[in-house]
Parts: sequence; C-alpha cells; structure tokens
Amino acid sequence: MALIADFAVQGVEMLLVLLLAPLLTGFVRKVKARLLRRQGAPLMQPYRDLIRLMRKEVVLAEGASWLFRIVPYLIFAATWVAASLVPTFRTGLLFSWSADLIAIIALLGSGRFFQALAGMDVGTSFGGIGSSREVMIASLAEPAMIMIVFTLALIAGSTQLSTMAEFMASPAVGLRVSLALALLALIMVAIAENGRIPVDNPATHLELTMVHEAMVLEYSGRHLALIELSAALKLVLYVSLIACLFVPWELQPAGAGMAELALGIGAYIAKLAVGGFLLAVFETSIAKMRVFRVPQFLGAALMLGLLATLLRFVSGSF
Amino acid sequence: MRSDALAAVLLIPAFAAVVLAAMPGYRITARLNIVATLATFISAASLFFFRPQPGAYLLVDDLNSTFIVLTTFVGFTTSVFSASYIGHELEIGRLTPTFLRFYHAMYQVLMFAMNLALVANNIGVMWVAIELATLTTVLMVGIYRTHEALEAAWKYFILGSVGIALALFGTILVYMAARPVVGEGLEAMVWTTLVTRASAFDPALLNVAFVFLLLGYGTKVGLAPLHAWLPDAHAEGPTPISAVLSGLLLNVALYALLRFKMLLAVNPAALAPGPLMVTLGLISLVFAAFMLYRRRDIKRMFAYSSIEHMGIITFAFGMGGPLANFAALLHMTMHSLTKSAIFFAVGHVAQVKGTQRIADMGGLTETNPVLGWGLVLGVVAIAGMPPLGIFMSEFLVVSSTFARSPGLAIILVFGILVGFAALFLRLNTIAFGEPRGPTAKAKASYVPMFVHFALVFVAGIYIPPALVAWFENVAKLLG
Amino acid sequence: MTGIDFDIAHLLAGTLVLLSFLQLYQDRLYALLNVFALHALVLALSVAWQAFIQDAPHLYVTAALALTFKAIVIPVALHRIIVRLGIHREIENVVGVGPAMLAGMGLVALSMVVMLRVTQGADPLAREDLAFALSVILLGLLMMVTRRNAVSQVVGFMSLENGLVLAATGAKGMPLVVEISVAFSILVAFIVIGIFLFRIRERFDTVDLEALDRFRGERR
Amino acid sequence: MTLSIALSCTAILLAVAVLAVVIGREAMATSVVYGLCAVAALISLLVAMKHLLGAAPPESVALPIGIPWLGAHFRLDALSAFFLAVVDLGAVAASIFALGYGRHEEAPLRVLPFYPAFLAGMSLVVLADDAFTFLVSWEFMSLTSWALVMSHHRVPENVRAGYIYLVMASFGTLALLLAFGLLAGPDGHYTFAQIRAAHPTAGLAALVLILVLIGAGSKAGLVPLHVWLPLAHPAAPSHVSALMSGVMTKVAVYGFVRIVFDLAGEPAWWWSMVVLALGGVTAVMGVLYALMQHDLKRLLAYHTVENIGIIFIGLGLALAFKTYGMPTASALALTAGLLHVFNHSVFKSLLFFGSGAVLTATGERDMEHLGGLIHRMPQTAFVFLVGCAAISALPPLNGFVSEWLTFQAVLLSPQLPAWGLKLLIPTVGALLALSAALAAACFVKAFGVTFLGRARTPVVQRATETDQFSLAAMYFLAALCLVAGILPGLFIDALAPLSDALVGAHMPSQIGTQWLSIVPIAASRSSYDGLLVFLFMVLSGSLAAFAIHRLASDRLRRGPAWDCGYPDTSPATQYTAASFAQPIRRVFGTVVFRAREHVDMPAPGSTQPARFVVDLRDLIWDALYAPVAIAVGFAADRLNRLQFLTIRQFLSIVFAALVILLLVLAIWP
Repeated sequence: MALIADFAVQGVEMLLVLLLAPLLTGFVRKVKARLLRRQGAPLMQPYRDLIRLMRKEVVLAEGASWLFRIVPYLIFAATWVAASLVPTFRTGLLFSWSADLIAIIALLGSGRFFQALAGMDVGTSFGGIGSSREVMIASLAEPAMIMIVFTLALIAGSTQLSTMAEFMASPAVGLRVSLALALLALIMVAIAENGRIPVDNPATHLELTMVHEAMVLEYSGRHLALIELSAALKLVLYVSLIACLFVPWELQPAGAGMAELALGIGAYIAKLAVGGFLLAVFETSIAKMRVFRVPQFLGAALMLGLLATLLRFVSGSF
Repeated sequence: MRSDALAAVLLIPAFAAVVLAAMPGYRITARLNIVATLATFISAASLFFFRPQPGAYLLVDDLNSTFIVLTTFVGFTTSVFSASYIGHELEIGRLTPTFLRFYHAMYQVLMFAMNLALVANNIGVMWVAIELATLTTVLMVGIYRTHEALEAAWKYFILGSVGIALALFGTILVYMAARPVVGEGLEAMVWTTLVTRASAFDPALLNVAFVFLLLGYGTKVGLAPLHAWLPDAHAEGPTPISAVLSGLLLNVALYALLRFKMLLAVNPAALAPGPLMVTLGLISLVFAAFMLYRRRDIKRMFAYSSIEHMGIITFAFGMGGPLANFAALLHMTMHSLTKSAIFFAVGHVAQVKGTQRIADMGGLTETNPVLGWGLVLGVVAIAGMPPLGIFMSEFLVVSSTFARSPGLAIILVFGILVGFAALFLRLNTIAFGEPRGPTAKAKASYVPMFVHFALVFVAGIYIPPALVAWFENVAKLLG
Repeated sequence: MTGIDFDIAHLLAGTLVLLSFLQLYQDRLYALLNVFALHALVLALSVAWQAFIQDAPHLYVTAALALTFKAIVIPVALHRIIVRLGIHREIENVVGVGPAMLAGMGLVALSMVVMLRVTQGADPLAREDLAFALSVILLGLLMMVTRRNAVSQVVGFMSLENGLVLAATGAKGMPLVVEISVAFSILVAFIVIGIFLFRIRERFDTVDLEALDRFRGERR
Repeated sequence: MTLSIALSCTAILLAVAVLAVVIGREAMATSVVYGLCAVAALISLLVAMKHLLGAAPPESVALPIGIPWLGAHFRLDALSAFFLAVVDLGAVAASIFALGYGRHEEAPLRVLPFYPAFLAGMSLVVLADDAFTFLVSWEFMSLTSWALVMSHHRVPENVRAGYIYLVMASFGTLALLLAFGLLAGPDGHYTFAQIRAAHPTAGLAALVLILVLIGAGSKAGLVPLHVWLPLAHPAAPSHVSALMSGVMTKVAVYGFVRIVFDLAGEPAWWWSMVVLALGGVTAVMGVLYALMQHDLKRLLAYHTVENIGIIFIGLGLALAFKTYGMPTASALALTAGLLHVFNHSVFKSLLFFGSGAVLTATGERDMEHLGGLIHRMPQTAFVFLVGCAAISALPPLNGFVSEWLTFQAVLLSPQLPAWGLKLLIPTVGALLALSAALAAACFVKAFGVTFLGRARTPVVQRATETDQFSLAAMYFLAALCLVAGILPGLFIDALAPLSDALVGAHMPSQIGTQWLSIVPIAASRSSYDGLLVFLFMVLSGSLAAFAIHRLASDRLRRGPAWDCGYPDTSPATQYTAASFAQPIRRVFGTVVFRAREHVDMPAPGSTQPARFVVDLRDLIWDALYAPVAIAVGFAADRLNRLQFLTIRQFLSIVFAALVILLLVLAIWP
C-alpha cells in the first residue's frame, strides 16, 4: 500500500517537473519582457511552441548520422531522470537512493556530452563553435559543481539529496560561511549551465555570441522540441535544487498526508516563481560577457567551491 | 692419467703451434686448428674429474679449473668462427697464406700461454706466461700490416711492456716478502706455499708489491686509466683475436690479480686490496660508459664495453663477500661467452658491410635477419637484460652492494645505465631503420655465436647445481 | 754476509741511481747513449758482485748478458739508427732538465720512504737494494714520459729494466732471474727493431694517431 | 592447482612464441599464434577468476630455476589473481582482435614471436613471489614490448620512441632493483615471505617508497616520468598499444601496490601525501596533454597517463586511511582504485582497438585528416562511442562507478587528523573533478573530429567497416563496460578478499542491497544504482520517442544543412581538432604549455594564404630530460679527448697512477 503510494508520489513528481518546465521558461520570459516594458508572449507560449514543433516534420541535414537522431531522446531522458530525482515538494522519494547528487550532475554531464557530439555531427562551422565553447564552459562548471557538492555533503554528512534536504531543513544547520560560499558558487554554476546571461544568451542568434543555440542550430521539428524541453527541465532542476538545499521550507517528509503534500506542492511552485523572477531581474540588469571572460567567471565559482570545501575540511565549525 | 690431462692442456697447443707454422694450405690448417683446440678443450674438461696434485710449477684448483675450461671452450668456438672468417679475409686478399700460417701458429701459442698462465702454480711462471700471451697478441694485432694495425700494435706493445716491467717488480717484491718466511729458492714463488704462509709476510712489502701488480696486470685487464691499448687493439686486429682478447686474455690477467688479492687478504696487517679494486672498477665502468657515446667504429665500441664490464667485475671482487664474489665469477663467465659471441657477429657484419663504421651500417635486421637479430640478442645480453645470464650477476652485484654501501651502488647503477643507453643508441642505427650499405648475404657459420647465446640464456634461467657448488667454493676461497 | 760485501753492493746500487740522474741530465743523444752504456756496465758489475757474494754462478750469465748486450750491442745499434734515420741530436724535453731533476729527487725520496717502511727484520741488503732499484725504475719511467725522443725513451725503458734486474739479482736465491733477464733483452731488441722498422724518427707520438683519426673518423 | 594451471598457461605462451619464430613465414601463422594466445589467456583468466571469486587461500610454488640457492617462487593470492584476471582479460580481447587486425601486418615476423612472450612476461610479473623472479619478468616484459614497439622500425619516430622507452624502462628497473636490494638486505633474503617478515626501518622504508615511485611510476606513466609513454604506445601495432596502455601500466600499478601495501611495512605519515600529489598532478597534466594532441593514438596514450593519475589518487587515499587506522575507509579507497584499474583496462583496450580499426581502414592516425567515419564504419563508431562515454565517466557506464567511489572516499577524509592531508585532499579532489570534466571534453573532440562531421580527406571515402574478429572483440569489451557499469556490486564484492588482505577490511557486501545498488558506507550516506538509472533512461527515452511518434509526427525529410543560411561550404570549414581545443588551450595552455599563437595575415590583395601557427612547449621535457641529454653529451665529449692522447701521454697517466698509489702507501698509517 505504502509502496503504491510512494510510486504514485514519484510519478506525480516526475510529471510535475515535466509540466512545470515550459511554464517556468515562459514565466521568466514574461517577466523579462515586462521589465523591458514590453507586452511579451503569453505564459503558455512555450507549450504552444513545443506542440507546434512536435507536429512539424523533421528536416534532417544531409550529413547527419544516426547519432544525430537519437541524441535528442538521450538528452531528454538524462535530463528528465536527473530532474525527477531532485526532491521538489517531498523528501524520501521512492527511487531517490538510486542516484545521489554526484550521479545527478553526471547525468546532466552525459546530456551535455551527447549534445556537443550532435553539434559536431553535421559538420558545419557553427556546430563546432558551439560544441567547443560548451565543453570549455562545462570543463570548469562541473568541477565547481563537484566542489559545491563536497561542501554540502560534508555539512550534511551525505550526498543523498533527500538526506541532505532533511538535514538542511533541520535546525542543526545554522548559519555557516561555507554554506554562503557554496550558494554563491551554485548560483554562478546554474547560470552557466543553463546558458543564461551573462554567460550565454538563450534568445540570441548572433553567430559569434551563441553557444547553446549554435549546437542545436541544425535541429528541427520534434528533435528541437525535445531539446527545448530538456533545456527547460534543466532550468527547473537547478531552481528546485537550490530550493530544496537552501530554502527547504515546507518540504514534506516521507509518508506525509495529502494535505501536507498539497501544501508542499504549493510551496514548491511559489519557490519556482520566486526563483524565476529573480533570474529574470538578474538577466535584465546585466550585460552578456565576452566568451573568453567566461572562464574567469567560472574559475571564480570553482575557487569559491574549493574555498568552502577547504573550510569544511579544516574545521567543522565553518 | 691425472697429470696427463694437465700436460695435454699445455702440450697440445704447443705442438700444434709448431705443426701449423710448418703447414701450408688454408683449409687443412684451419681444420687442424679447430681439431687442436677441441682436443685441448676436451682434455681441459677432463680436469673437472681427474684433478692432479699441485706441483712446484703447475696447479689445478677450484679457482682456475673453471677458467681453464672456459678458456679452452671459447678458444675452440673462436677457432671455428675464425675458420669461416679468415676464409673471407683470404678471398678479399687482406691476408696472404704466409701470414695465415703465422696466424694459426700464433693462435695456438696464445692458447698455450693462456693455459699456462692459468695452471701456473709459480708466480714467476705465471708472469712469463702472461707476457708471452701479450707479445703473441701484439703480433696478431699487427697482422694486417695496415697503418692503423701497426699503430695499434705498437701502442699495445709499448704500454704492454711497461706493464710487464711493473708486474715483474711486483713479483720480485712478493718473493722478497716470502723469502724470510719460506726460505730461499723455488718454494718462495710457489703460490700454494705462499698463500698458506702469507700471514707471516712483511705487510709493507706486500703492499708495495700489490700496487705494482695491480698496475702491471691491471694494464692487461684494461682497467681505466691503464686501458689505452685495448680499444685500438680490438678495433685493428683480426676479429677472432678481438674475441679472444675480450673473452679470455682480460680474464686471465684478472685471474692473476685475484691470486695476489687472495695473498693480501690472508695477511691482516697488509692494506685491504678491496678499496683499490673497487675504485679502479668504478672508474673503468663510468669512464667506459661515457666513452661509448662517441664511438663510430663498431669494434672499438664493443672494446669499450669490455672495459666497462671488466670494471663491474673488478668492482664486485673488490666488494667481496659470498654474493658479490659469486656474482663476479658468473659475470666473468657470462661476459666471456657473450662478448666473444658479439665479436663473432660483428666480424661477419663488418665483412658484409665492408666497413667498421657504424654510420655505414643500417637496417641489419632487414638485410641479414639472422646476423642482425644475433647482434641484437648479443647487445641485449651484454646490456644486462633478462632472461640472459648477465642480468642475474648484475642483479646480485647491485642488490648486495646497495644494502652495504648505497653510495657505491648508486655510482654503479649510474654507470650501468649510461652504458646501457649508449649501447642501444648505436644498436638502433646498426640493426634498425632503413637499410644502408651493401646487403650481400654473409657466408658464415652462425653455430659458435648461437651456441654461446644458448649457454648464456640457459645460465640466465638455470645454473646446474654442480657449477653452483663450484662457484660457491671459489667465492669462499676469495673471501 | 760481512760488512764489506754489503758496502760494495750498496755502492754499486747507489752508483746506478746516480747514473740514472745523469741520464736525466743529458740533452744530447750520443752523450745519453754513453751514460746508458755506463749504466749497463755498472749493472753488470753489481750483478757479478751479487753472483760472487751469493755464490750463485748462474747470475754470471746475467752479468755477461748485461755487459755484452746492453753495454755494447744496443748502444752501437742505436748509434747506427740515429745516423741512418738522420735523427737530429738534440733531445726534446717535455719539462726542462731542472724540473725533471727535482721530480727525480722527489721520486727517490718517495721510494726510500716506501721501502724503508719495511720492517727491520728483513735482510738489510734486500731493503737497500730494493730502495735503489725502485728509484732506478721510477727514474726510468720519468725519463720515458719526459722525453719526446724515441731513442731516449728506449733508453729510459732500458734503465727501468736495469732497475728490475738489479732488484731480481738482489733478491737472494730468486729463481728464473736469468730467464727473465733474457726475456727482457729480447723485449728490448723488439723495441729497437720496431723503431728501426717503423722509421720512428722523432717520438712514439708521431706514429700518427692523426692517421687513426683520419681513417676511423673517431674524432668529432 | 590453480597456480600451476596459470603457470602452465604462461609456459604455453612462451612455447607459442618459439613456435611463431618457426612458422612465422606461413600464411596461417597469424591465425594460429593469436588463436593459441587467446585460448591460453582464456584458460588462465578462468583460473584467476575462480581463485578470486572463490576467495581461495593463497597458493605458492617454488621452481628450481633462477638464482640457484633461491629458486623461482610463485604465489597466487587475491591481489595477483585480480591483476592476473585483468592481464588475461586484456590478452583475450587483444588476441581475438588481432585475429583480424594482425592480417594487415606487413612484417608479421617482427610481431608474432614477441606478442606471446609479452603476454607471458606480464602474467609472470603478477605471479612472481621473489625479488629476482619479479624483476626478471618485469624487465622481460619491457624487453618484449620494446621489440613490439620497434616492429615498424623503418619509421624514425618509432625507433626514437623505442629508444626512449627502453632507457626509461631500464632506469625504472634499476630503481626497483635498488629498492629490493634495500628490502632484501646484504645477505640477500629475496623471497617476498622473508621481506614481509623483515620490517624495514623508517628511513629504509622511505627510501624504498621513493625508489618504487620511480620504478613502478615510470612504467605506469606518472608525471614527470611519463614522457616515454605517449611515444611508445602509439608506435606499436594497435592491439599491442591496447595491451601496453590497458594492461602493462596496470602491471606497474600491481608492482606499486604489492611493494607499498604488502612488503614495505607500515606507511609513514607523509607517504600518502606524495602519492596523492603525484596522482592529482598526473591526472590533470595527462588530460591537458591529451587535449593538445591530434594524433588519435597519442591522445589515447595521454589519457592512460590521466587514468593512472586517478588510480594513484585512489591508492593514495587508501594509504592515508591505512596510515591512520581507518580500515573501512581505506578499503573503500582501495576498491575504488582497483576497480578503476579494471575499468580502464577495459575501455582503454576498446578505444585502442577502435583506433586500430580506423588505422587499417584509412591508414591515418591524424584526426585532422579524418571525419565522417560514422557513415563508413557505423559499428566501429558505435563501440568507440561507448568507450568514449565510459572513459568520460558518464553514467550508467563503468568509468563513472569507480570515479564515484573515489569521490566517496574523498568525502570520508575530513576525519583524517593530519593537517597536510586536510589541505591536500580537497585540492586533489578538485583536480580529480577537473580532469574528469576535461576528459569528457577531450573525448567529444576525439569522437567528434574522427567519426562525425564530413570527411576531410579522400582516404575516408575508401574506408570500409572493419572485420568480424575485431568487431567481436570490441563489442565484447563494450558490453563489459555496460555490465560493469550497471552491476558494479559484483565486482566490488570480488575485491573484498583482496582489500581484506591488504588493509584488513572490506566494503560492505553489495549483493544483499535492494535493486543491486551499491552502498559504500550506509544507504543514508550515499548510494548509486547503475541498473536503475539505466532502466529509467531507457524507459523515459523510449517513452518520449513512442509518444511523439504516435501522437505527433514521425515525418522526416533530408535537406541541405542550414548553417545560419550560409551556402554549402567545403569540409575544410569544419572545426578541426586544434580549433576545437582552442578555447581550453586559451584557458590552460598558456600556462602549462607556454602556448603561443602566431597569425600572419597577408596584406589585402596579396595571394599567399594566411598562416596560423600554434607552438606548444613541453616544459617537463625541457626542464628534466633535455638537460640530462645535454650533460651526458658534454661529459662524453670531454672524456672522448682521452681517446686521442699520444702513447707518451698515456704512459704519463700510468706513471701518475703509480706515483699516486705509492704516495698513498707512503702516508698510510
């Protein structure tokens, strides 16, 4: 009985992130438009785009190989699995033990790996630009992320997200320097990973500035839809990751009743909204940086993460 | 029967020398040469089983019996090699039949001299024998009558003579030291007597004596800085002689040195010969290792490698102790076999390529696979790589030394490594890469070479217990 | 052995050392040869004396050999060679006579020190003889390495060998002395013949190593 | 019993080597030799696995060969069994691959005899139980592999590579020889049993550690002793490169583990620091070197250096925990390291096979001349992709598992008391993470440039899919990558007796856990389930595909590439390996390699092409190796003058020696 309930919760969780993902993207766009005094597209626009794309036929470049066609599904699978393993409104998810935070990062990493490959598959110059810049960014972002994980894991005594979240919710946490550093680093990494301003601009198609867009330049139809969806999922993932680790309020424990769950979901959506709003504000208030400034940006993140870890190693009180 | 075998070891070569000097005709003399050396070898081998009592002049004991067998064996294989080698020399007219007769006679005289030096129980006789061997080799080195050959022979002759003089003075001093104890006359030069009574000898005299003997016989061993004659003599003489020089004569001289080392070792008051030998050994090793780099003549290069290995052996004997002595004896044997085999290969290589310049050889494993791989095998063996015998001896030397005096072991390892690098640097140009120079097939008998390699290989894997017991006795003997 | 025997032997040995110094001092070939002949003569005398006091008749053979061969035959032969090869008569030194003499002094002192460490128990005649012999040997070697001229180097070698014979005969009752002296005479003969054959005009040096280098290309 | 079987397999291999010399010229020689090798290695593999999984007690045997009074001792315990299994697994795969690949060998006589001997040498090293046998096998391994490196000796680079390799190998062997000399003592107690009993003093053990780091490290390819590796491994035929990279380096790791964990006694406090620092530096340097390469096989070789670094990080952690008496944590770290040993041997062999297939199909090793091979050799491309994903530590493949375990071990280390470690280990962890990310980048480049995009040269058009044997070998290894990735528990449990023997504890048994997940310490702390992750991905991926194709459209049309509307461009406009690595080169290269970019742009209107040159400097070579070469040359020149003195000058030297010795006597007390 309880098992079935857990199954149900896990399923709800997976569907929830999947459904909310385009909404969050739309919301961010809307807020940005508003801040720019524009009307902006309606909130539901991303859904419409996705559906239209799915209906369209795929125009496959001549040079494209079988890899090019399966990559979208791979990316989607990896991102979705990763996202569905992050506690959103309830800890102790049924399968949370099947992959800890490191594994989740690695899953995202494999998504990126295949995306970069796809970028090189058709054999155009832009794909190459995108891929090489993407891996360069990743080669700094991933270690930074690992360092953040170290810090949090050393505080919580676990890399298991549910356990970490529960610990974070408990009063044992207190205010710590290393936590602050980790949060700062995590935000920087999240911005880079999702290709937001100032690292990358999801809206641009200016050849020399784009990274993510350049990689997916050759995609069309359902493939493009899946990739967009995965990107949205990734954004949700990071926001909910930050939420469950740093603002774990109203995160319901395992075996909570319906009412609590509803409350938890509400709180989660609220967190997403706040996160999206902050992101939009941040993006509108800053300019995109040159590609070769990015390493310094991410290097800073890596250093912050390393510093936090070192503090943890040297003494538990930081 | 007993003393017959011993007599045979000396008389067969002497007799053969006379006959060969008289006899014309290449084929028959070459064959006879082989037969004589074979007979000598057999009678020497029989010494293992029937050991005569030591006399006033001759002696067979654990130490020299191994050397005798080794010497006669290598002498035999070399004569086989020289048959095919000299044939080619006659064809291209580097040698005339007259010189050939001379050559074969001298070869036997050399064998006689070396055997005599080994079985001599009288330090005077030993001295005479070694000098005889030296003079014979001088004549054979000069046999080609080319400018370089004469030059090398002359150099060898002059330096050798000074060595002779020093060694003689040392011998006289030993006699002087012995005389008050042993009494005048022959007895005071009989080694077996000396070694039993040496503890009572005057240490100061013994010291001076050893210094002179070390320099005198050390010149023959080719220890740096007394080595100057060795590379040129090897490079300019006929290759069989280079093989015998490296494989045997150096050993014989070192054997003489060992006898006197034992003499000093018995006397507590005398200075320990060990440090001197260790120093000379290390100097020779490192020096030769560096000299290998700039060699352009293949035979000269391997001559320097002989100096290097003599250095290692002397070092090991100087260190002393059962392990090191065992290793040194093993190394001595392995080096004789390997180095002579290498010279067999080198001789044919030089004949095929028509030159001794390393730069003019190349891709030998392509053009003459058997010869090329034989040479590679030889260098691998001499560089001390498993599973060949020299690896075992070097293993024992280095490991046993390092535990006792790390500093020396470090120098030793350094020298070995430097020499190793140099050898393979040259081997790469000779055996690999694009073929260079003439690529005619060699008319050669590879049997001696591969027999040696087979022995070295087996020794690297398995040494028969009898031989081991032998070596261990000797190692104890040497203290 | 009585004191007078000892003194005479001692005197002769000392004379040999003195003559070695004289050889070092010479700077003309003929003079050098003459001094060497004298050297050999004194050696013959001392050997004969030893034969007498040790009543070892076989030593007389050695003495005779030294007298005939070294004191007469060789010097004459060398004279001939000098004339034949037109070797000019000056002796080229590596170091001047003065320094050579000083070095000789040092060597003699050294040999004395080394030899006199021998315990008193040993036969004094042997000790003194050995000391002198060693200094003769060392002086001979010194001559070989300080003279550029082939003939003078041969002379050096021979006086070295005289020292050996002196030591050998001084060693009372030593066997094989005669054989050894014979062997050495042959050796010396070889050298002289060699010089003659190879037309070594000036010095061992010019049996060219340059030739070696040219042919073998060893020099970089 | 099992040991004797293993030894007889080795004997068979040696016999095959002799046989190869005899029949080498025949046509069927290749098939016969490699077939026999595969069979012998397979038997030995089964034996080793039986011993390992059965947790059987150690067996030992002494043969009356080698040093007479010592004999040759062999021993099969858990450690040797594991490494023997690794060796034989690689051997089986390589032999099967070579059944097809070897046919393209132009001079089989230069490969066939040495290949079995090489295999035999490696298995003898892991079986040896005394110093002499160990070193003989060790050097024999080097010798045979050198011969294999020299098999294509007409290429000057190969000869140079072989030379540097052999000199470095002998250098390492001499270092090990000295180490054993210390351990065995002056009277030569050479058997490992005696050495174990000896308990060396602290100073001695320290010296031993350094010597072992030189000896085993130079063979394994630890920076800065790695220089030979990227030269030698690519020079050999590809199946041999696979063995050298995938297996021989592991034998070196075995040597390190055997001596440091088993023979050298109790570790001192600083040992782990040295090992960790070396490991971290090696990992990052290796991958950075790799990123700068455009020769496929050399790139792979540099990645071997990187992975050796990762392995040594694991071993260093194990050493640290062992030093401070934390056996369970030590067991975790050790298991992580050894698991990576296994994993790397699998996917590195796979990748080298792939490069070999490409080499035979196109005759090219330079990626800049390849591209688009995925169309010509789809199957090779697929397995190569699996290998790339595995080595880039992507879940659910095996590379991720071992790195994950290493991270878990790092997370246990704050409990270590030593301050140095407190500061060092996080840094090493960062280096590890960095190297992992860079490795992923590097393999995007490797696979992307080689197999994806459009053909850069005509050779690619002529390429065809490789033969069945090679494919079989590669599929086998690829499958192994997946299995080891989704069922790591089995492998971890197999290592339990081993870590028991070495650090006195083992990881909790993984068989009982739910859904075959792996739990290093406790489920609450961390756990990972490759199987489930794999299932989830397959499920969600296929679900999405199904849903879209059913509900939305599945129509598809081929068209020209969009490329921002540029007209159809030539393949030359694609990103090359160099240009792909350019951003990373800008970030790291300027410091690590003194990377300088020279652009000369011709004046407008001039016809000559613009040039862009990047020059990289190998600082390690410049700093360590070049000076040595120069010094040796200098000394050789100086001493060489002695060859040209005149006879009189030689005499003077003799004279001087005499006088000096006499002076010594004179002043002797």
